Amino acid sequence: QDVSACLITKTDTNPFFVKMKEGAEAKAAELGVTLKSYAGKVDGDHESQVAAVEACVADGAKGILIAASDTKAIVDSVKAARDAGVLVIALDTPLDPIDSADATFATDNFKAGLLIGQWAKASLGDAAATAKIAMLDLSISQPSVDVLRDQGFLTGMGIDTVDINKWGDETDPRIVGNEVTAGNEEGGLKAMEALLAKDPEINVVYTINEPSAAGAYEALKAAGKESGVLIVSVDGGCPGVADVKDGVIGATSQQYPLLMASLGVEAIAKFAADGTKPAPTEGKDFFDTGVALITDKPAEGVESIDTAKGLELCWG
Amino acid sequence: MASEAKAATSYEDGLKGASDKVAEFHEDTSALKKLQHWLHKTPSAVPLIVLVAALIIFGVVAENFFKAGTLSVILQQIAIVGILGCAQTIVILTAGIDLSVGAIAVFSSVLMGQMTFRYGIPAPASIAIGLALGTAMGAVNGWLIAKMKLPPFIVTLGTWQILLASNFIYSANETIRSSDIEKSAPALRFWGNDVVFFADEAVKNSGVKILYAVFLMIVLVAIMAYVLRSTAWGRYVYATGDDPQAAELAGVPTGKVLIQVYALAGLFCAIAGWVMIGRFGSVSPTASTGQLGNIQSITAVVIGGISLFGGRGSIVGMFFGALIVGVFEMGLRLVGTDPQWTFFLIGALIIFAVAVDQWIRKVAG
Amino acid sequence: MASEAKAATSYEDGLKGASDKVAEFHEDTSALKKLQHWLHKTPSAVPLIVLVAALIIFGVVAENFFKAGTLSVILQQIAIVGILGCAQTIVILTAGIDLSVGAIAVFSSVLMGQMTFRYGIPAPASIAIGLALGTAMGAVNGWLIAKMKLPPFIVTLGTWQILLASNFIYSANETIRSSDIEKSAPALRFWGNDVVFFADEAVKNSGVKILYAVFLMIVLVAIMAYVLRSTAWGRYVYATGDDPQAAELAGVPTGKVLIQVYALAGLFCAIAGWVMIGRFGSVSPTASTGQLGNIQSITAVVIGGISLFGGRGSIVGMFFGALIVGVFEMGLRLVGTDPQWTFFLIGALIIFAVAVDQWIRKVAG
Amino acid sequence: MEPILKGTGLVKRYGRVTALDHCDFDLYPGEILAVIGDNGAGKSTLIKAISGAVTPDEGEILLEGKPIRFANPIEARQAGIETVYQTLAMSPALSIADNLFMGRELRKPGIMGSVFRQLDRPAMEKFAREKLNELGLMTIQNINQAVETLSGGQRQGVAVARAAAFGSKVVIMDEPTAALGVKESRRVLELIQDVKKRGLPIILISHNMPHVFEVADRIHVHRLGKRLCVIDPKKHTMSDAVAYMTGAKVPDEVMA
Amino acid sequence: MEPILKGTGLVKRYGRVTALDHCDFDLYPGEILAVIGDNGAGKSTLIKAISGAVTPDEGEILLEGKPIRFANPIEARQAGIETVYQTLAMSPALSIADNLFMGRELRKPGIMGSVFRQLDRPAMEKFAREKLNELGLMTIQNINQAVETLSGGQRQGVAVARAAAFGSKVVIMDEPTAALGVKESRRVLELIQDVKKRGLPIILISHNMPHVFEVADRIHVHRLGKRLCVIDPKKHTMSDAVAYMTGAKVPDEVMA
Ligand SMILES: Nc1ncnc2c1ncn2[C@@H]1O[C@H](COP(=O)(O)OP(=O)(O)OP(=O)(O)O)[C@@H](O)[C@H]1O
Ligand SMILES: Nc1ncnc2c1ncn2[C@@H]1O[C@H](COP(=O)(O)OP(=O)(O)OP(=O)(O)O)[C@@H](O)[C@H]1O
Ligand SMILES: [Mg+2]
Ligand SMILES: [Mg+2]
Repeated sequence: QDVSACLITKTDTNPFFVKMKEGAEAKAAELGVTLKSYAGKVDGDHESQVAAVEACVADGAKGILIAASDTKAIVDSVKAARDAGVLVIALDTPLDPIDSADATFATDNFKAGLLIGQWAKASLGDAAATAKIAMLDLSISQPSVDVLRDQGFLTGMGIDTVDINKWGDETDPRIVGNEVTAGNEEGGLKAMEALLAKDPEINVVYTINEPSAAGAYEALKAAGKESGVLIVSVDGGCPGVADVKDGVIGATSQQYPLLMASLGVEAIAKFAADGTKPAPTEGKDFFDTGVALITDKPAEGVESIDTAKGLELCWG
Repeated sequence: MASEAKAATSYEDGLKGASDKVAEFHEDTSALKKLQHWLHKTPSAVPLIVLVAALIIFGVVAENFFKAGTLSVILQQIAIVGILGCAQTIVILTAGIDLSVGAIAVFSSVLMGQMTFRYGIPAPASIAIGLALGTAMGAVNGWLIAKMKLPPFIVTLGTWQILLASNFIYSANETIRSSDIEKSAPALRFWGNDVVFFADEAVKNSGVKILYAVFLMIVLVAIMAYVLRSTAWGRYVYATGDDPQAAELAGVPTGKVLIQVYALAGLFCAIAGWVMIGRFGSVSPTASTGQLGNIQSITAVVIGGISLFGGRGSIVGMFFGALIVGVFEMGLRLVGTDPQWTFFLIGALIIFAVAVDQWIRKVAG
Repeated sequence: MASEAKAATSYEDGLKGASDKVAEFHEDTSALKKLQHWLHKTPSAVPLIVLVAALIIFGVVAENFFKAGTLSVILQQIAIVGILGCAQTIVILTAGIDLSVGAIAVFSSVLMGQMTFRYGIPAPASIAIGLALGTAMGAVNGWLIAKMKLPPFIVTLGTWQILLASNFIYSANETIRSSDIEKSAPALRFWGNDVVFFADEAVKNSGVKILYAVFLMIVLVAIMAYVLRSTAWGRYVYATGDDPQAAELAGVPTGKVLIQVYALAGLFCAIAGWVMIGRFGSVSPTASTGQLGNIQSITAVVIGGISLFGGRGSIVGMFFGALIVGVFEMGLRLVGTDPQWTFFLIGALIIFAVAVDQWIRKVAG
Repeated sequence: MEPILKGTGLVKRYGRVTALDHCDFDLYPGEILAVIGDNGAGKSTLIKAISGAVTPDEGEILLEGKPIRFANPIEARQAGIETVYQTLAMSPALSIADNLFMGRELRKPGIMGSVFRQLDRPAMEKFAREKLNELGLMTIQNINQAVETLSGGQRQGVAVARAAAFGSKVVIMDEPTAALGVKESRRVLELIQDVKKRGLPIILISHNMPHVFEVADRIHVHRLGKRLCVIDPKKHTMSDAVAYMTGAKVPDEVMA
Repeated sequence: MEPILKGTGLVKRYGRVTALDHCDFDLYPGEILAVIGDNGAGKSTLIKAISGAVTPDEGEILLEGKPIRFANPIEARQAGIETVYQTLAMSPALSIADNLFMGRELRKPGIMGSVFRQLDRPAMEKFAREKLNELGLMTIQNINQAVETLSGGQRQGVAVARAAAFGSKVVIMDEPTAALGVKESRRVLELIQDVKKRGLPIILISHNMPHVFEVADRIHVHRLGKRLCVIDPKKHTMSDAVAYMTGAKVPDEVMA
């Protein structure tokens, strides 16, 4: 009998979610599930996601996989969907409260940031105390992934985050400035140029994702500063890992969107077949698909894998 | 001299016995001509036709489309755009444009929420404050446009950015949770209540739910249709958009009208902000209406056959325009189109709908 | 009868000896009046004044601002907006608007990249194809506007969505990496090369780098300034924007002019797309220019004093407008404002710059 | 007799052009004052300054002896000065009736009007039809036609009808018959005389000398931005007037 | 003699209004043909149909015996038909010189003109000044003034100068003197006669009977969307003409 499922991602221009969709589609084809995908239009767009949930319910979907743009704001419509008998699985980001969804297959974005922060701190050694840090964030609307990665990084660096629910309020003099990048090369480049004009001595660059890291690198290269600067990032896409290998990026935290997606599709297929709901990872209230730090220059005290392994695991 | 003047116009004697009848031209009264004339006279007819066509097509193509539940979901999905569209319509009728509608809506909803939760003001008072502040934001737009004579596109481009940034700064990007609102300020969620039709008592969740928000949208459209058509103020709005200099010389207080229009638009946006709380349950400063509300409402307005040059079109057309977009989006979702393709097709729809409108008008012309 | 007619106009005898002199009105030639007149005559003067003021203010407020390096970074940051602004200027001079400029630019850059890397076409040929396709996209806009008589806002709103969606679908959201381009298609990155001035041989990375892209932008602005001022075609562009019906009756082939304008705008956008590759190193379908290029270029145009109603303004003003935005963004960053506050202040700047423009014109009027 | 409307030393500059150059001006109660002058002499600018459409840079305007300063045409209208502008000032997309009543719409009696502010369209249409009939604008078929569908002359007729119907102190007409046919012009002249009979003074700008001499009580000759002289149509010939306004002759007396 | 321009059975409907109702029309070489009629009779529509500004719904137009169908005014101009429209057709923000040469700009000689396509502004300005002087539009101070800064009459003068200067087969003028002063009107009439001397036929729409009777060779009386009759100004009085066009009298002969 015909099982239909929905995948709702934050946007469908970010390669992370594009690949998540591809993974889900592959799995769905394998299991004979009809998958329809939806997405928000801009970063932080939960309204399109609400509309998508409503459409899925109207369409009689068995399950919904959702990577929520606003983890609190989506809760009501998720509840409505569950009331209508649809299995809702949060992907990538847990909802708030986390039990709003039937299950969560997520990655820990805070931890992803934390890892690169710790790595940067360890790599710098004593210089960490006098580092000059550029923060290349996502967007001024500060969606949760943006905040978690940023604040995780700062925590890993040992910098006071002031309000952990917000980036940009830090007062540590090591931070040269925050700029938004929209998570693409263009934004990364322009933001880096501006921060370099502000302080040419920058030697650590945090980036929200790998495309913005690539852009930041171009700006550093143009300024002739590419060699002395540590760039750290999050995502673990294949081009990103290749950039780590080429020395463009120092370290990146790899996440596993394909895994989340295929696990999600499997769970829905199972639910449709016998009504069982997936269980969370032991000791956590969600199923953690894991984060791994990828670097070819491992730092003491921070667990990491090298780029060869990273390229095996990367998601597109 | 006057006598000389008389002589110079003596040929006017020929006027004696001049015809006094209204010229009677031959009139073509075939059914086709009558239809064309009606289409010409009724600016909202074309979007209505497109809407019906879209309904039929999706009804055939997408299963699950012609269900009462689906149709009611479409209505609730366009409720906010429809209300923002009321704001956009009156602004565009004055040959203006308001890029800040979405930002005002989101900021107002954040203000209502924060008034209640940060300062502990009772919800109804917070709502009143939010509505007043939204109106004030619109009035500032209007003042800059009417008194400083700045182009509406620029003014609202600026206030859009200003309000959106203020919204993020003020709210600290904090979403107020649905459960908190439910508990302590249900008034904020008023428009999220629903009326259930055709419910089968025995079955849970049966029947068709219509949100209060949907009724509100329809009532607002109806009121504005009346105001624009049947009151002097409505005529002023059209005259101001049509030819502002002429209107001013003819005695329309165009400056005052513009300020009123933008302030009223601000009020509608604030109402939309209130409705957003009801519809989404929570108060989220990152709501995409802040970024996209302007384009969405403009799309509804233009698909509805209202001229961006001002002075022509009807608000009922805007309502159909919003419905067309809603039907398309829902239809494409049900067909299972990829989001990028949906985006593509909505783009094509915009051009197509306006082209059909132009074509019918030309044939009817 | 004719004799009767003669009699009726006999009073015209009074004309004998009528003055043949040009009326000589009293002229106020004070320095102030002359300045006002000059301001009035030179639409790009006001943005120039605002620009100089902004430079001075930030020079005082922000350290590191008045360094050659910072200023050259400002120039390179506005290179793309400046080229898109050329496209936007000619379109807005015809009383149109082009929301698709950014989408055409990004899609063209993706096409150039994919031609080279997916199909193995030599880079120069890929570039030529990309430029031709960009021009074609613009021409389609122009055709819909000129021949189908659809409003430019709608057409380009539609093609914006269509092209952006096509861009994502066609590229499968795949970025072409900078290192690949460097290796096998350096022609794509041509505009990213730079000329170094004042280099101190001994010190690495000393001197001021100016990107080829910056020169290209300046040359394009200069050419278009000449074309708009000193050729018949330039006059047609102004006349079409000023009063299209009058222009048509007066013998301007407005339809042809519109198609040419949008096609040329498409070409400029494609050039901007090529420049983007050089500037960003990589080819990315998600570049923000696709979403924001329209608003950014419109902002430059209006801060530059070009009327959105068409027919008035100069492209040099657009150039200053782009510079003002660039100077503000950089200056605010150096002063250390939070991105949210920068967003806020740019919004305020837009309104302020246009208000100053209006005010000076009014005083000068 | 005191002038009902008086201007002294009016100056209006447009950039480098001085369209009004210390111009004086008087209108007496109940009279028809014609203003004649070359193209570009500044006649329209003069009446725009009086009717609030432009603000003079210098000079003073007195209505019934009291200094006035209109910020916009609405204030002038509220003070009872009704104007037909050369550019006609009509909203093309609105109907004839809407245009006639622009700014002083009639509302339905009773609650529909007072609370719901509903327009009384039937009454407005009836009134509009009457006024247009008075002008003999018989080729207008439909009072709800949009003004943009009217011929040039028909539009002019609507504008004249509006001013004549609503003026209460002064009626100003800037070339009201310029686009009108023989029949329609004659009706406008009759209308002007009707208005005068109602006791209202009229300012009439016209290039049609026979018409001016036929209806005017006094003729203000405008030249190079100022009043050159005022002549009495009964004492001067049209030929004289033409000679004065074109500079062919210099008047020896200054006032009529 | 064959008519140079001939229309038969022309029909143009605007929605429910039939502005041209099976109208016929002839213009003979070298003549001045006046078209007179009530406001809204369809005169402007007739000449718009001839000059390509509107496309007639039915009927045929022949230029020098060959059927023509202009899609737009540019084609008509290329065929040598130059028109002064009642709405003047000028770009307000552009200068007088730019407007005069719109669509047929002069380019600099040599490489600047052929390759860089630079306009020859000095030549254009000189020519423009000459043409305006011929019309006696002396109150225009600056040929580079924007048209929007001109008075109504001055604009009309510029439009007339343009048509007279560039017409090569037929010149059409829709109420060219409506906004003009006595002096300027006289100049336009002289100009019309000059154009006629150059051998060009002219169509003149005017409500000014003395002027029409003074210059016209034949008078086309338009009524209710069609040609009522053509009269000879030497054989008919102005009073007759007025009577025919207003429907006060019915003409007994049909052609002049
Ligand atoms: N907005 C304006 N900007 C600049 N100059 C103007 C403007 N309006 C009028 N002028 C100039 O002022 C002078 C007087 O113009 P005005 O319209 O008052 O003349 P007029 O006497 O009414 O002429 P006409 O009989 O042709 O209507 C003219 O030289 C005209 O060029
Ligand atoms: N665009 C239009 N739409 C609808 N009706 C129109 C349009 N243009 C003209 N008409 C109608 O066509 C008829 C003829 O108009 P036209 O302008 O040809 O008259 P005319 O003889 O030139 O009058 P006038 O002497 O006043 O200029 C009028 O009844 C007018 O209302
Ligand atoms: Mg005038
Ligand atoms: Mg006419």
